[in-house]
Formats: sequence, C-alpha cells, structure tokens
Amino acid sequence: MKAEQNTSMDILLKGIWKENPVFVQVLGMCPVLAVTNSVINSIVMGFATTFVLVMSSFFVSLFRKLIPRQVRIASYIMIIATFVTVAEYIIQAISLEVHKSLGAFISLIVVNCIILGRAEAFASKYPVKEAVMDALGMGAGFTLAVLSLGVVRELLGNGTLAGVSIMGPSFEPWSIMILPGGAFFVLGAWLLFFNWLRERAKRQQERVMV
Amino acid sequence: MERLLFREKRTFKHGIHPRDYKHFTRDLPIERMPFVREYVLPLSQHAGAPSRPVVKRGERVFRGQLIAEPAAFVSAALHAPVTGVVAAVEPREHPAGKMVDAIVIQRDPHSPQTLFNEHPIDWSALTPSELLEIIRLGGFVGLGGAAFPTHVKYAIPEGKYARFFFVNAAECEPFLTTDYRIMLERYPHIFSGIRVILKILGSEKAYIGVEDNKQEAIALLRETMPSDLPCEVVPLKTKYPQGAEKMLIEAVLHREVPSGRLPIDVEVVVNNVGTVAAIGELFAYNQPLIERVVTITGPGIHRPANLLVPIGTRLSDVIAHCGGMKDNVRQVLFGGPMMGMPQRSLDVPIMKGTSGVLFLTDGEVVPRREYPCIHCMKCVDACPMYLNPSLLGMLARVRRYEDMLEHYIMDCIECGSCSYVCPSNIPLVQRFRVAKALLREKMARERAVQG
Amino acid sequence: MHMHGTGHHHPSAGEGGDEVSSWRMILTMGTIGLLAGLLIVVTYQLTLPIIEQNKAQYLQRAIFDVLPGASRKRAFIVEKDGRLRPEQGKEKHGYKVYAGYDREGRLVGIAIEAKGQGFQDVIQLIYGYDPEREVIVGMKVLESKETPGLGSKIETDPEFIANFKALEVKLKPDMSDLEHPLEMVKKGQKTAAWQIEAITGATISSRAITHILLKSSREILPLIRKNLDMLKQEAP
Amino acid sequence: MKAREPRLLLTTSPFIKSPQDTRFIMWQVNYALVPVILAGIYYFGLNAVLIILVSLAGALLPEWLWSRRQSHPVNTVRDGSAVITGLLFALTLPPGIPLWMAFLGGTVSVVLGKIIFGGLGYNIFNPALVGRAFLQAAFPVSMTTWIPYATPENVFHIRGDLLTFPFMKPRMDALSAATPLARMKFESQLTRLTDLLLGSTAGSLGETAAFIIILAGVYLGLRGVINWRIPVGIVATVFLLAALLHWVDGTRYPAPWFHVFAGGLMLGAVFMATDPVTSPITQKGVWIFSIGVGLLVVIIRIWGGLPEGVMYSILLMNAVTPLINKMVRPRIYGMREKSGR
Amino acid sequence: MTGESLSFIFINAALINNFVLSSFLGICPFLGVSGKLKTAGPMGAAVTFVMFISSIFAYAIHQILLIIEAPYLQLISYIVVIASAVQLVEMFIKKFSPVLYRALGIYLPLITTNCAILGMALFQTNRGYDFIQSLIFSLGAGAGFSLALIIMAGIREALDLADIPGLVKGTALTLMIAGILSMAFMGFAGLGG
Repeated sequence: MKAEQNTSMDILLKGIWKENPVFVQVLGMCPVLAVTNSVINSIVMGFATTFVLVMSSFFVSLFRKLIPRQVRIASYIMIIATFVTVAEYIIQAISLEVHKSLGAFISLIVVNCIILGRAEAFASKYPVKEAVMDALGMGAGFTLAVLSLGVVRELLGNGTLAGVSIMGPSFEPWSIMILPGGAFFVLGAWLLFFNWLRERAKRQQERVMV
Repeated sequence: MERLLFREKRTFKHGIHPRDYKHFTRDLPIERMPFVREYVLPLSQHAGAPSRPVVKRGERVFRGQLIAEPAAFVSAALHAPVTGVVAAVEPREHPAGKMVDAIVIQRDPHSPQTLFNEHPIDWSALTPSELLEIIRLGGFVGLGGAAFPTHVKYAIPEGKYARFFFVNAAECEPFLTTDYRIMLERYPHIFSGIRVILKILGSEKAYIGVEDNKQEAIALLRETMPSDLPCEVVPLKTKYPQGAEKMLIEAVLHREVPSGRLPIDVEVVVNNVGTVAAIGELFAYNQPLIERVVTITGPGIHRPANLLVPIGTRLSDVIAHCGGMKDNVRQVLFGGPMMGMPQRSLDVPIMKGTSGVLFLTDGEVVPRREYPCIHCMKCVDACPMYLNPSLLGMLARVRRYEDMLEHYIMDCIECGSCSYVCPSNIPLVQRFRVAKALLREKMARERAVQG
Repeated sequence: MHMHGTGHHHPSAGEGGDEVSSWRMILTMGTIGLLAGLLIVVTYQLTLPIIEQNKAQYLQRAIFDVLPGASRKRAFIVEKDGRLRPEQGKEKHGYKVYAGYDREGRLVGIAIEAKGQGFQDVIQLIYGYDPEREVIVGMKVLESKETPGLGSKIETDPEFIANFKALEVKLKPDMSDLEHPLEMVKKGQKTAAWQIEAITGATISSRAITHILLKSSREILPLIRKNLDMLKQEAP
Repeated sequence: MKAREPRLLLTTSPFIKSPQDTRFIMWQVNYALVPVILAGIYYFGLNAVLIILVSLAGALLPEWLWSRRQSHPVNTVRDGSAVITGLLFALTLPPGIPLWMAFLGGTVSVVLGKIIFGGLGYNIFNPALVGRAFLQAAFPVSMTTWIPYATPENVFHIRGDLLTFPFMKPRMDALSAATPLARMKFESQLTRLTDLLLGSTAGSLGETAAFIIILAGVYLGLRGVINWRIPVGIVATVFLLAALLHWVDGTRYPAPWFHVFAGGLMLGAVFMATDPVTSPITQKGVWIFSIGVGLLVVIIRIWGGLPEGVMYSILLMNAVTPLINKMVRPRIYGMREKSGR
Repeated sequence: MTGESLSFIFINAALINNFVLSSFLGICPFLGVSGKLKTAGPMGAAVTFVMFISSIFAYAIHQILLIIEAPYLQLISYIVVIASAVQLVEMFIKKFSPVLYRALGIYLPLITTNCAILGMALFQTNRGYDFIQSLIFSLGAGAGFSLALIIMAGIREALDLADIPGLVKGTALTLMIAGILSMAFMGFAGLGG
C-alpha cells in the first residue's frame, strides 16, 4: 500500500471493498447469517453496527492516550457495550417489531469481532478523524454485506424487497432462503462469487505482467 | 468352534481370490536347460550387502566353485554355475532396473560341467553350527523371491526359540508352478532338507503349508512322508497372499506376528520349499546354490516350461530356449503377477530369487484409468495386514507421508491385494512402496543425525 | 502500520509504559464506567416512555384483536393459589390475564396468553375467551418459528384463523375438564363446535395450536369462572 | 539375440486386476434401479416418466459442464455415477411435483452435493438426498403433496402440478392422498401389508413398492456391489425397535412390519445408505452407521414432528461418517500380542 | 407459566434449533476451530463449561437487576460476568489440571468474545427460564455447539484429502457444509415434546 496517499477517503473506501469485514476478512458472521432474512432487518442491523462502530471508534481514539494498556480491552468492551445498549433502546423506541425480529442479535453486537477488532487495530492508534473514517468505512462495508444477503434471501425466500412485492403474486417462494440453511448457502455463494472475482483479477494482472 | 470348523482348510483373514492361471505349466515336468555361452552373476542378488568377488578377470573357474564371498553377516556367497573363464567383473544390467557389478563367466565349451566337488556330506555327524556354516558357504538364500540369506534366518537370537519350522509351499502367486513341481519331483530332498534344518534349529516340529489347489502334491507328500519325521502337511485354502510368512503362520498356528517383529518372535522360522529342497541337495551332492527351477509362463511365450536353469543364465537365452516370445508381448516380469518385477531389458540374468518369468500380452496389460477413491471398502477387506489402504492411498496422493506412519504404513507387506481389488484402479501398493522408501530414508537420516 | 505521513500519530502503546500505577487503571476504568453508566441511564430515561408506550400499544392491539368489541382492558394477576387480583401499577412478575370491556363497560371477554411447543420452536399466542357463551372468540399467534410457507400459515391462513371465532370450550359442571376437549380434524370435516380444522400439509403446527389452547383452557378457564364476578367489575 | 524386443511396459506390480471397476459398479446400481423405475411408471404413469427425465437432465447438465471444464481424467457422466444421483433423486420426489422443481433439485443434488466437494468420491453427503433435502426445505408444500396412484385410465394423464411454469406457484388443486406414514401419524390408520409390498399406496415415485426394492437389493448384495450389512443393519434395527415399542403398547405403536415396509425405508436402506462414498470404510463402522440410521428413523418417525425421517437419518449419519472412520479403525495385524489362542 | 419441559429445552438447544446451525451463535469459532478434531473437542468442552458457569452467574445477575430495577445494566454486567467466568475457569483449570490447561490454554481467551456464551445468557433471560431450566439450557447449548463443531471438524479433516475446486476452498465450503448440516438437523423438528 502506498502510505503517502493514505487520505481519509482511502481509509473509508478500503472498508467497503478491499478489506470488507465480511467478504474479505470473514468477521462478524453471526449477525450476517442470523438477521439477513429480510432487507429491513439487514438495514437496521447494518446501521446499528455502524453506529456502534463509529461511536466506539471515536471514543477509543479520543481516549487512546489516557487508557493504560493493561485495561484497554476491558475499557473498549465497556465503551462498546454502552453504545450497544444505547442502540438497543433507540431501536426499541423506533419500532418494537424490528427489535423483536432482530432479537438478541442487537445485544450481540457487543461481541462482534469487527468492532473490537477495529478498536484494537485502528482506533487505538490513530487520531479521531481517521478512526471515524475507518469506522464508517467498515460499517458501510458491513452494511453492504448484510444487505447483499438480505436482498437475495428476501427476494427468493419471499418474493419481496423490504416488504414490496417484486416477483409478483404467483411467484413460488423458496422457503429455504429464510431458513438457517439458506443463510449459509447465500453467504457461501457470495464468498464464492468474490473468490471468483479476485481470481479473475489476479489472472488478468498476470496476463498484463506477461 | 472356529478352529474345529476350519481344521482342514486353514487360512488367514482377508486376502483375495485371483484366478490362478497355473494351467500353463502345472503338468510340465522340470526340464534341464542346456548350457549356453555366457553367464552373468550380479554380486547383489540377495538381501543384504553385495558379495565380495574372490576371482579375477581371466581366471578359470569350476562349476560349483566359490567366486564371491559374503561381505557381511547379512550377505551371501556366490558360486560359478558353469566351468569356464571369468570374462569380466563389471557393471551389468540387473533385474531391479539398474547397473550392478557382476561376474561374467564364459563357459568352457569342452568342459563336461561336472561339479567341482561331488561327495555327499554326512550331516548326521556334524554339529548344528557346522551345518550352519556349510549352508552359509553354500550361498543359500530364500528361493521364494525375497532372497534373504538362509543362514541369517537360522541364526536364532539369544533367548528365542524356533519351536516350529515352516516349509512355505503355498505358492499363492498366480501362474507360478515352481514349488508345485519341486514337491512332485524332488520330495525326498524336501524331507532330508527338513531333517537338516530341524537339527540346526532344534525345532520340535515342521509344517508344510500347501494351498489346496495342489491336491496331488498334498497327497504325495502325505504318502511319502517318513514316519519318523515330525512333520505335518497342512492344506491351506487357496487365497492370496497365503504365501506371505505372516499369513502362513496365522493360517497354521493362528498366531499373529507382532507388528514390526519377525516370525521368530512367535517361535517360527519359515523357508520356501525350494530352499528346503536345495538344502537337501546340498548335502546329497555337495552342490551349492548354482541352479534353480524357474517357471517360464504366460500367454506371451511360445513354449511355457518349468525350467531348471543355472543361476546367471540370461533371459534372452531362456526365451530362445522356450521358442521365443509372441509378437504381442507387452510386459515381461520376474516373479508372479502380484509382486513381480517388470523387466526393461532381456539381457538381465536369472537370479537366485527368480521364481518365474511371466510374459504378458496386450490382452492382459490393459491401461486402466484411475478414478477417485469411492471408499468401497474392498481394499480394507482385502488387506491381510488389516490396514486401511483407501486412507493410506489418499494420504499418499497428497504426499502426507508422515501421517501414513500413524496408520501403520510400515506394516504393509506390499502384497498388492489392495491394488488388485481397487475398482477405481488406484495404484495403491505402488504408492505405498514410494512412501515406505521415502520414510525409511528419512528415518535413516534422522538416526544418522542422532547417532 | 501504514501511516508515515503524520508523525505524531504514533500508537499510544509505549507511552504509558508498563509502570502504570494501579490507581490510574482504576481511575480510568471508573471514569469510563461512570460516563458509560451516565450515557446509558440518560438514553434509558429518554426512551423508556416511548418503549413502554410501544409495548402497551402492541399488547393492547393483540388483546383487542382476540376480543372483538373490546375497547378497554384491565390486567389481572393470577396468584399461585388460583385467585385473581387486579394489577396494581406496573408489575413485573406474575402471570397476567387481561379482561376486555366494551364502551359500556361490560365484560367482553378475557385475553389469555399461552405458549407451548410447536414444530420448530415454542409458539406463543394469545386468545380471547368469552365467559358468557363459553367460547373462544379469537386467537393470535404472537411468536412462532414454524416452517415458512407451511407451518407459518397458523399466523396467516384466514380459514385457519376462522376456526377461533366461536370455538366451544364449555367446562363440565365440576370444572374438572372441558365438556368436549378441543379436537383437531382434517380440513372440511368439522362437525362440532369444539373442533378445529387443520391446515392441509401443516398438521403438526395446527395440532400444536390445538394442544396449546386445550392445555391453557383446562388450566385457566376454571380460575376465570371462579373469579368472574371480580372480572366483570370494570376498573375504577 | 539383441533384437530389441517390443517396447516393454514398466508399470509396477500387481499386473493383474479384479474385473470389477467403478464404472461396472455404478452401472450395476443403475440396472438394479430399472425395475424400481418401472414400478414407479406403473403406478404414476406419464408423471413418473417426465419427472425422471427432467431430474436426470438437471443432474447431468452440471456434471457434464463440470467434467468438461475441469479437464478431468474421468468422464463422470459416462461412468454412471451422476446417472445414479439423478435417478435416485427423481425416485424420492412426490409424483405430482412441478417439473421445474425436479430440474432445480437435480442440479442442486450434483452441484451442492457433489461438485463443491471435488466430485465423485469426495462428497460427504449422499448427493440425491442433499437435493431432496433442499427441495423439502425450499418448497415444503409441493414436497408433501401426494397424488393417488394411477388407475389404468389415467396412466397417460399428467396429474398434479407437473406443468407449472418455472418459478411459479403450483395450483395445488391435485386431489391429494396421504402416505401410509402420514396416515399412521396423523390419523392412526394402518395400511395393508400387501399394499405396502406391492406399492399401491401414495408416496414418492420409487419408494412405494417395497417388494421390488428388496429384490433389487438382493441382486446388488449378491453381486457384491453394495455392502449387504447396511440394508440389513438398518432394517433389523428398525424392526427390532418397532417390535419393542409395539410390544410395550400395541395400540399406540404399529406392528414392526409397518415401519419396515412403509415410506422410504427400503429405498433409503438399499440405494441411499449403501453409497460407498458416504458410508464408513470398515465393517464395524458400517454396523454403527446402519444401526444409527435405523435408530434415527424410528426416533424421528415416532417421537419427531415429521411422519418420515429416512432422508434426514441418512444425511445425519453421512455427516458423522468421517468421525466413525476416525474412531473405528481396523485392528492392525499383529497389534495384539498373542491372538486367537 | 413456562411450560417447557427440561428435555425439550435441552433437545431444542442441542438439536432442533442447534445453537450454531440454526441460531447462528458461535459462528466465528465454528469456522475457525473446526479444522482439526484435536482442537474441536477441547474447544467444545471448554465452551460448554464456561456456558454452564456463565448461566449460573447470569441467572443471579438477572435476579439482582430485577430487584434494583436496572434492566439497562444487563448487557454490561453480562459481558463482565462472562469475561470473569472465563478468567475463573482459566485459573481453575490451571490449578487443578495443568495438562488440560495446556490443551485449552489458547482457546480460553477466545471464548470471551464467543457470541454463543453471551447469546446463551441473553436467551435464557429473554425466555424467562428458571434456575434449573437455565442450567439445562446452558448444557444443551454447549452440547449443540460441541456437536456441530466436532461433526464439522470430522468432515473437514476428511476433506483435507479431497480434490476441492480452488474457488470453493476455505470458508465458502465450510459454509455450504454448514448449510447442508442445517438442513439435515431439520429432521429433528418436533422432537422432545
């Protein structure tokens, strides 16, 4: 990586594509599989995670010089848990239905390795602006990933997108897509797709080199 | 219960039932091959260290004269098969596919080719250790194929006891009829050989294990057995690899040789029936190991035969004697079809361990495509050592040789049963040989580093 | 890591070193804890009224759904000894039933929550009981994970839900059991008022609903009948 | 004598081979399936023919594409293994299923059940059952709607939802019938033994005629193509357990013969569980495997929510087969100090 | 009235709605540690043990929070409790079985961020289980996690010898297998009533 051109924009973008937390780093799989049976759930989960990511990165970066090393992980977890609790109450206030369908997985954002991972690997080492940009990028990448699962699963599993009928009334839904098995298959298929893209890119690069 | 039921047809577990193809030569009496011009005697035709030559180029040698001496404890002596002149001591093509130092003897066309020294030896007057020395100097090795020096087998380690002596006459390899013909034609030498060996070993009893597709041999041996000889003929169910030492012992005694150990650990010494007969002849004619019976067989040779050949006779001479090869020959093997060695050249000599020469044609040698393993279990059911060839084969395919150790690859006796039954045509035993060789090399290297 | 351009942005790792005194650790943790607690409490206090209202609305909607004609409700706690008492304030504990009243303050029926094992997981439902006619007048599945497209029809299939408009749950005079225990029959074979027509292909989920209703009505209905007079009084 | 002889092959021993190769084994299974298919056609007429052809196409298409792309040494289409997958998958389908689902399922069988694992020999699960489980989860209604068997008049009629337009909802106006197991589970009605044996009941295309499947199984067992221990172990376990339950409470639990001959048990035991690739490699392991399948079948049928559990039982035991292979290793010769005495 | 029988709670968490294959809890260690049987077994045991301990603590904390009426502290206190439980278990094992400690050493810290544990604690609270039910639930969850992990490890070890197409290798294949397993586990639906 060219260090000199490391603008905030680059930091933001790498989370979405090059270092996508889900498709590239294969992190935080639990919510990706669990709550993506509909587009709405995916969006809410994506936003909630991004919110927690940004807020905790902000505070971790802000206090990075004050927190002693020995207690840093404990502090990060505390900060993260705080914002997860906040996010949970906000979602509950906005819509009980959504909160219900996401179930315990909102609380489980606490143990999403992406967040602790970013806090430890990035926010604790960089100033606030970069940390927030990084968090935003990772959050966007995560949101994109859950959304890409949610779209496929809701479209095939229900014939709708965000509740709006797309495939018409006579479409036969594939129930498996909203069942756990479908979650594994769709995520597996997306990873396969990205493997294929990367392989193709590599092959093209090799051809150019030759 | 099981032993009662199977009293008459003893056998081991697992194994395979290939067609025996013995019809080519089973009814042909042993025929002496006429002498030819030149004989090639590789210094390494037995397990262990190569022999050390004691003759020089140009030296005249007599039939039966010592021409190379054992170079170590595990080694064997070599004798001139004919009276003639040493033409060369130089590398020659060896049946194992490499160039190996050999003594080349040009026959003296005028010599009557009588033995160097033809007085019978009175074995009853000699001590076991004297007998053992005679066998050692006679150049005896196992004639079944492995060519392990016989005197080494008889040197029982401290604290061990060879309660039983086994004569291995199972001859489970398809096509081969060497042992069968020896039993029919030379049985007196078998019995006298057993007497000598029993004396050397101090054993209680001898067993002759014969597969039940050789009924005539079983009947003849039983009929002619001297009443004072503590020996029993045991008919065995025809099954491959009945002739493997460990399988034979299991079949007769229901004892398993512990993993990584030798037959002596279950109080047994095993010899091939040909070796036993040759020892009988040694004492009868004072003849060291200079000739042997070889089955020349297969659909690719014009005139199959059971041939008595001087050691060192070149394959091309044997072929010429047997009417030549057919045009469609694709493969020439030393030994049987299950464990034999393919030959690239027809210049190689018949060695002490060459039990047969098999000529296969296009009809038998069908190139087969390898499929992935389908875990059909046939190899597991065939392996007489109860290994899991399927798993070992897959490990070998991805070169995880170290892991193969955990699955006892070193216990493989390379009988080829797994490759024979594999419906996916996976060259299992072939891969195991490679793996074992590499592992042995590696272990030797490690030992060297440590030591 | 990759950042060279901005020199002073070094990881804070080495700065504190390893000789951080434990009081500083405690102080840091304490401060963070305090701030975190503060933030959480503030959020909680701000969102609590909205959440409570949401919850109440949700519950109320469910109750009114299964008690057609009801416009007001009142919660009763079922005591361990089998007596009912009106809920005082907001109680967190105890099993509650809800009496629904119409505009005139007459008791329309009682909404009862029940749950039990379904095909895939626990099914939670609420049903309305009309003590006057001794029938179930409505049923709504609150939570279920039944097979989509098949078992999930217990929530959506109008024909199935129609089963629960007037389902007889008459008690025996001694209240030991129902006069006619609820029964599941195949579609189109309903002959009696206490029978539930199954969803074709989703027999297991239909049967689960039947079981849950039967078990719950056997337990709760006698209690309700015993305390009917109290239930009939509208809240002050 | 130096005349250079014909180029001699330098392969290594052994030089003779048993004539049974993989292709032979695979086609033997296919031949044994022929009577089962004929029974299916007899009972479900044109429906059976169409469903089998479409499933086969669905299974062979990806296999063909893959074996072409991979420049594989073996042509897995011609060796018959993909044909087995396609046929077996078709035989587990309800005879009124939309053809587009049959095609999709056939493709899923081969792609998800086989190709992603590297093809023949490496798959963990029985491919046909992976395809069926997928359809079961995706289209539960279509997969549990059964049409009654054909009468001579309607053999040439296409009944059920076969011709539904791809991806569209089936009309579901087929006059549905209940399988013997469903009738037992939900209505406590027993089906006659002769009907179960001959196949005159509702059910999947190839599972109804227990008698014919048994004959096919005996043939394959005698030829050594399948391991007889697997069907015997499964059926014996089911029989014994069912007999025990029947003995405990004859009114609640049907007689053991019912469980043995009803549903997919015979088809599963003879053709699915015996897939060598997905069953254990040692005889002891095979016994564990088959007893496990039998146990799960009885547990699911009697205490589970579903009327039938053969497919799930086999898939679950497929999943633990690698563990069985790990645990139950053959005893190596000579690993016991003194044996057999 | 929590009418769920203990047997159902156990079977539900272990089989019908298997913690990993159906509830998607503990996916990270499931993907990460399922490569080798040697590590899968100890990991399963460790997680089950920590779950059991955490379940007791979570139950106690929940009761306290109910009394002091501070539901908003649930998440923070649970995560602290789990982290401490892991520490406790680590110390305990270190003291009483150094052999086991060496075997599990590397996994124990990982367990803190294993969402299966926190998920278990949250589920038991949300579903209103009583003390005994909670314990059984934690054991069922642990059994389910271990089962999925061990089965997957067995399969992946077997596949080490296979010719997997390059594209599918790795996480994609593991996910596909998990999907098939998840479908197979659907057969358990309706059990344990």
